[in-house]
Amino acid sequence: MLTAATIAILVVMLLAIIRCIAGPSLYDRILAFNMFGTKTVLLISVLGFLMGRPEFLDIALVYALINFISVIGVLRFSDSAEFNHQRPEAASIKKDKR
Amino acid sequence: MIAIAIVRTKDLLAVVMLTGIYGLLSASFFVVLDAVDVAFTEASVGAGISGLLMLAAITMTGRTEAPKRHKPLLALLVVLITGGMLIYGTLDMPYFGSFDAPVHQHVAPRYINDSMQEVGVPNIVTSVLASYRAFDTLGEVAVIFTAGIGVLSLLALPQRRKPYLVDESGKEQMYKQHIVLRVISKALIPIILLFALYVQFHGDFGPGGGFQAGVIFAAAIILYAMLFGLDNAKRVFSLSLFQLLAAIGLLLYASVGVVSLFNGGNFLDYNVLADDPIAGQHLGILLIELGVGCTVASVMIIIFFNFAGRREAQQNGEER
Amino acid sequence: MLAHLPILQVIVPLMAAPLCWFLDRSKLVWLFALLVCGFSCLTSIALLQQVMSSGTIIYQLGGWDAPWGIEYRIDELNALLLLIISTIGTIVLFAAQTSLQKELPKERHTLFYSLYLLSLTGMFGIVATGDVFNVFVFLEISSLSGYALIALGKDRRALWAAYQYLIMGTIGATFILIGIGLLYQMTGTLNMDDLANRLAEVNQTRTVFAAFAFLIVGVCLKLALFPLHLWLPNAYAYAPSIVTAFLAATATKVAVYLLIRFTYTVFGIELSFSILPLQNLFIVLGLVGIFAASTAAIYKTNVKHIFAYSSIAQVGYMIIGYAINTSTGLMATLLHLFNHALMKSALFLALGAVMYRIGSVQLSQFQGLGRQMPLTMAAIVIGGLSLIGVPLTVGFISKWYLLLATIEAGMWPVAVLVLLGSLLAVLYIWRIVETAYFKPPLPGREPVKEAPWTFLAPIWILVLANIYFGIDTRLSVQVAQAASQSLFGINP
Amino acid sequence: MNLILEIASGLCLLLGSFLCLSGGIGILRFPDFYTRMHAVGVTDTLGAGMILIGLMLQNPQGIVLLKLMMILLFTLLINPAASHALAKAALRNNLHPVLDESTNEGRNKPSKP
Amino acid sequence: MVLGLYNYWIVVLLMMIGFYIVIAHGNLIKKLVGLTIFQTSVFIFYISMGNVDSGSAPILAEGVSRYSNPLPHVLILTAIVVGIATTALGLALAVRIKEAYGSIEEDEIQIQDQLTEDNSKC
Repeated sequence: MLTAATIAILVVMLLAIIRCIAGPSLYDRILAFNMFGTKTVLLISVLGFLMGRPEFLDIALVYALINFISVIGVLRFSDSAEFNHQRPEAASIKKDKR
Repeated sequence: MIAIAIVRTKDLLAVVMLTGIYGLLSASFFVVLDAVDVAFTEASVGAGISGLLMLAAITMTGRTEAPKRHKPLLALLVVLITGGMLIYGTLDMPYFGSFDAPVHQHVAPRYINDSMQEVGVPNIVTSVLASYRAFDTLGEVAVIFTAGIGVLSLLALPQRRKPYLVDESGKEQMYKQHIVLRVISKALIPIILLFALYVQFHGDFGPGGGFQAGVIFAAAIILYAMLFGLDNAKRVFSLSLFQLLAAIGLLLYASVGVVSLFNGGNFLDYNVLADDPIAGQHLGILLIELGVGCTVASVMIIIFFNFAGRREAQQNGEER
Repeated sequence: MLAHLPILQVIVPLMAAPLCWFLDRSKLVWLFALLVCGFSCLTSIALLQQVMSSGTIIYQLGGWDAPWGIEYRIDELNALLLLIISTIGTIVLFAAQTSLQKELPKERHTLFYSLYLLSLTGMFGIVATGDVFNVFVFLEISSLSGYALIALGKDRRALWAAYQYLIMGTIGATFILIGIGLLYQMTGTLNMDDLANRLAEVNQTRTVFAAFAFLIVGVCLKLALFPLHLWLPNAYAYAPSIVTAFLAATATKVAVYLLIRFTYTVFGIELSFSILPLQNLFIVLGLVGIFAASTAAIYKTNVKHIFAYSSIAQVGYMIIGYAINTSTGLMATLLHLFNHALMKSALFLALGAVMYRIGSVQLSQFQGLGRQMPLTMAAIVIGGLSLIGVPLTVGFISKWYLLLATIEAGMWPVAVLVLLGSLLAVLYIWRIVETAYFKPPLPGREPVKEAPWTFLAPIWILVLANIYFGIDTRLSVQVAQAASQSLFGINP
Repeated sequence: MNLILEIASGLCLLLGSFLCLSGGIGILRFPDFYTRMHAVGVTDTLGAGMILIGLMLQNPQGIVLLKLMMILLFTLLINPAASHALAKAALRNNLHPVLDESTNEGRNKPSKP
Repeated sequence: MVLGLYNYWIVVLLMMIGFYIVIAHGNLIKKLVGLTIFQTSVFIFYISMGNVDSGSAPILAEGVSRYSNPLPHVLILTAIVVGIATTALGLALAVRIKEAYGSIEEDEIQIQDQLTEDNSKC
């Protein structure tokens, strides 16, 4: 059962990677990245059980946190990058709304 | 694995995200190969911190890469030679995973068999890291410290004048959009900090230790800084405090060594720290892990704050 | 406490670096750093004496036996290197305070001194250790601080130079890491002495050859051996003058040390020279390096560039001496290490003095300086003569031994080429002398004063050492001889 | 008792795997960002939750259970928040959902990949 | 026999990719990314070296008799730290270069440098 879960997760990870590489917009990529992170967390926890040493869940925990932080990071920084460097027109629209 | 590495396209932001994935992937690879401590570190560093730093740098340097103008034939040649050399070298290697390889026969068995008696810590990686090869780790802390100073000397801004009043309102607007995130993070940050402490002190028994704990700690504070603004973060955790902490961490580590010198042992010989060698080892490992954690966390924070501070200064400069 | 000298050598500057942050005032930090350097200088002298009288010192860190723990192993070679580095470090630092005032904003001074001390630590660590992985760690300390120090230069090209250096240096370090990994794979140990013993069994395998190749290429990247030298000239030219003087005199020396250590001690002479065609390769590379770099130096207009290229050429001499693979040849290399450190630090410090006064080191700016800064220019001239290898200077001694070694080994063409290479040095030195002494001062420039004494004192200490060791060769030759003989396993 | 636990955990794992897989296919096959987000939502919460619960049933004791609960809590807290922020950011940057293929073709220009 | 080494070959391939990015690409950040990949592949190489068939993670536990080699893990922990330090410093340099030159492409910087060089000559 655990093996089946592992394989399923691995396949999903692969799909997520494809989306991350192909993803037409930036946000698709972030989405895929986020999903990939969650799947890694799952993979690690399942693997821990598979290898019979479930105390390694610490790593999974760290992954979950790090994943969250990096998604937030990407969002925050991509925001400012979009606004201030790449797309002046978007920035001006924003100002008008204010 | 390979597929990702190859497809690194021109958009640097995507590249950075792919790097993050690459980090996660190689970390899971490390787990498969039984290297839990390494996986721990690689996850927090490869996927977390280095990605964040790269992002921070990219926002300052622009996102797109210019197309190449010259044909990199020479580079290809060099790379092929190197790769060929390595393949050539691998031919005589012992097979992957075989138990008879010299690697597993010469030095390592003592670590595995005797470290419990000699050091008294179940996590062999910790005992090797912090006791047998403690000096390497001291060097590692010094490297991190050097990087901190280096970044500081490159990016530090002259004394901050009064905060820019004009931007405050704009910033507020920006942060309001993240209200959900802010609430969630407020709940999460204490847990993360607690978890970092757990990792710090649990390193003797499970994967973890000073370095990983330091990175997690730093990540929590970076999260705070990202969501609540750098100025707020600086108000809570001042930069000079971290400078102090970084220095103290390194000093703590080194002075453990010096104390053992004065107690009549060699440098970093923990046996002489207490009456009982095992107790001495425990004390020594605890102290130096603390030193490592201190330095790593504060240097990471220093580096990030400097990047982010630089960025804000740039943006303010541009808007005027 | 005497038994702990090896570790004190490394640990004192390491601990001093963070302490710098607690001292606020620039001058205070300088004094403190100077004190620390002076202390490590004394330590290294004491170490050298100990080694010369009682043989190799072994110090086990953490109290663990050698292949399990890390050990420090100091023999004549290490002790000599430690002495060179600490002495040069101290003398150069003496001038730092004055020079930095002009070249660095005030708030960066403390950081500068911390970085300087860390760089020193890294080099001591590389030289003193007997563990290959420890070498890598300390190599990174010294190079990271090196990048940061170079990037402190005023010119924006300093940044670019530092970046290039970072990329090249990291590739080099990673190569070394690969090499160490391959070695570890074949032997299961990281201790140099242990490695040497265990490599004997497996030294015919391809893995060991690959490891050898990676280590050598990695070290040569750091060494700036001819085809891999591209990072060096700019890095030296745009770094702050003090940094240039310090790095030029020490960084490449440490790399040469690593090369010697790896080939002679770890891999053993037999593997390094008789099985692989290393000897011819290195001699050719060394010669090409001498000629290409000297020719490039002739056409440069920035004096720092000139001397940087000359450094590459000098590395060529060292490599030739090393590749001859005789005791005399190695001795010549070691002598040249010592001597080159003396002359290059003197030269770059003198350039620092010029920089301090006129704010530029373009050759055209040197016009008339011979009269206006007589002492500084005299130092440059003597240093230059030493580079050429005129009798009564140190340069002569090492060239002399190098020639002896080539002739001993029956390599006449090499000897002739080495001499010709020295002639090229005459050309570029002459250009500086000509501009400084025989051209009128630049019109419209305020007459320049002589450099302040904080510059002159260290410069002239180095210059006098240049001459002293050129006349009285007993000390340096004795040590170099002992070191090279111990590497070849000959008991004196 | 043990057998029941075993079966339950197996079922949970299988269900979780299935949900993950369907979500994975979804993220590839769905036409635009917002629908993909739905797919991700399914895998991230329900799929992950199911797998984690399955694991919990495998070893229901002590610190392991605690850690698994923590992970579950984190995923449940973090993922919706992240998706929310993501959707908001995407909308702000003029990435509109595809409502009808034929009429809205021009509007779904990716905002500069 | 070849199969026994497959792991190393994957590593070598990764290494080559990373190294290629470092040498061939002109963008400074990209170079650093390449450097990270290069280093990570070396890490994987070390770790796979320390792996033992049917071994377990080197944390002493009851009922486990065969552990992987802990030494490479320790070395790589150190090396990862060194790697992040280098990356951070390199990024800082890249940022400063961007400020000073207005570009992070290798060619453009070299052209600009050439110009300054020429100016100072005249």
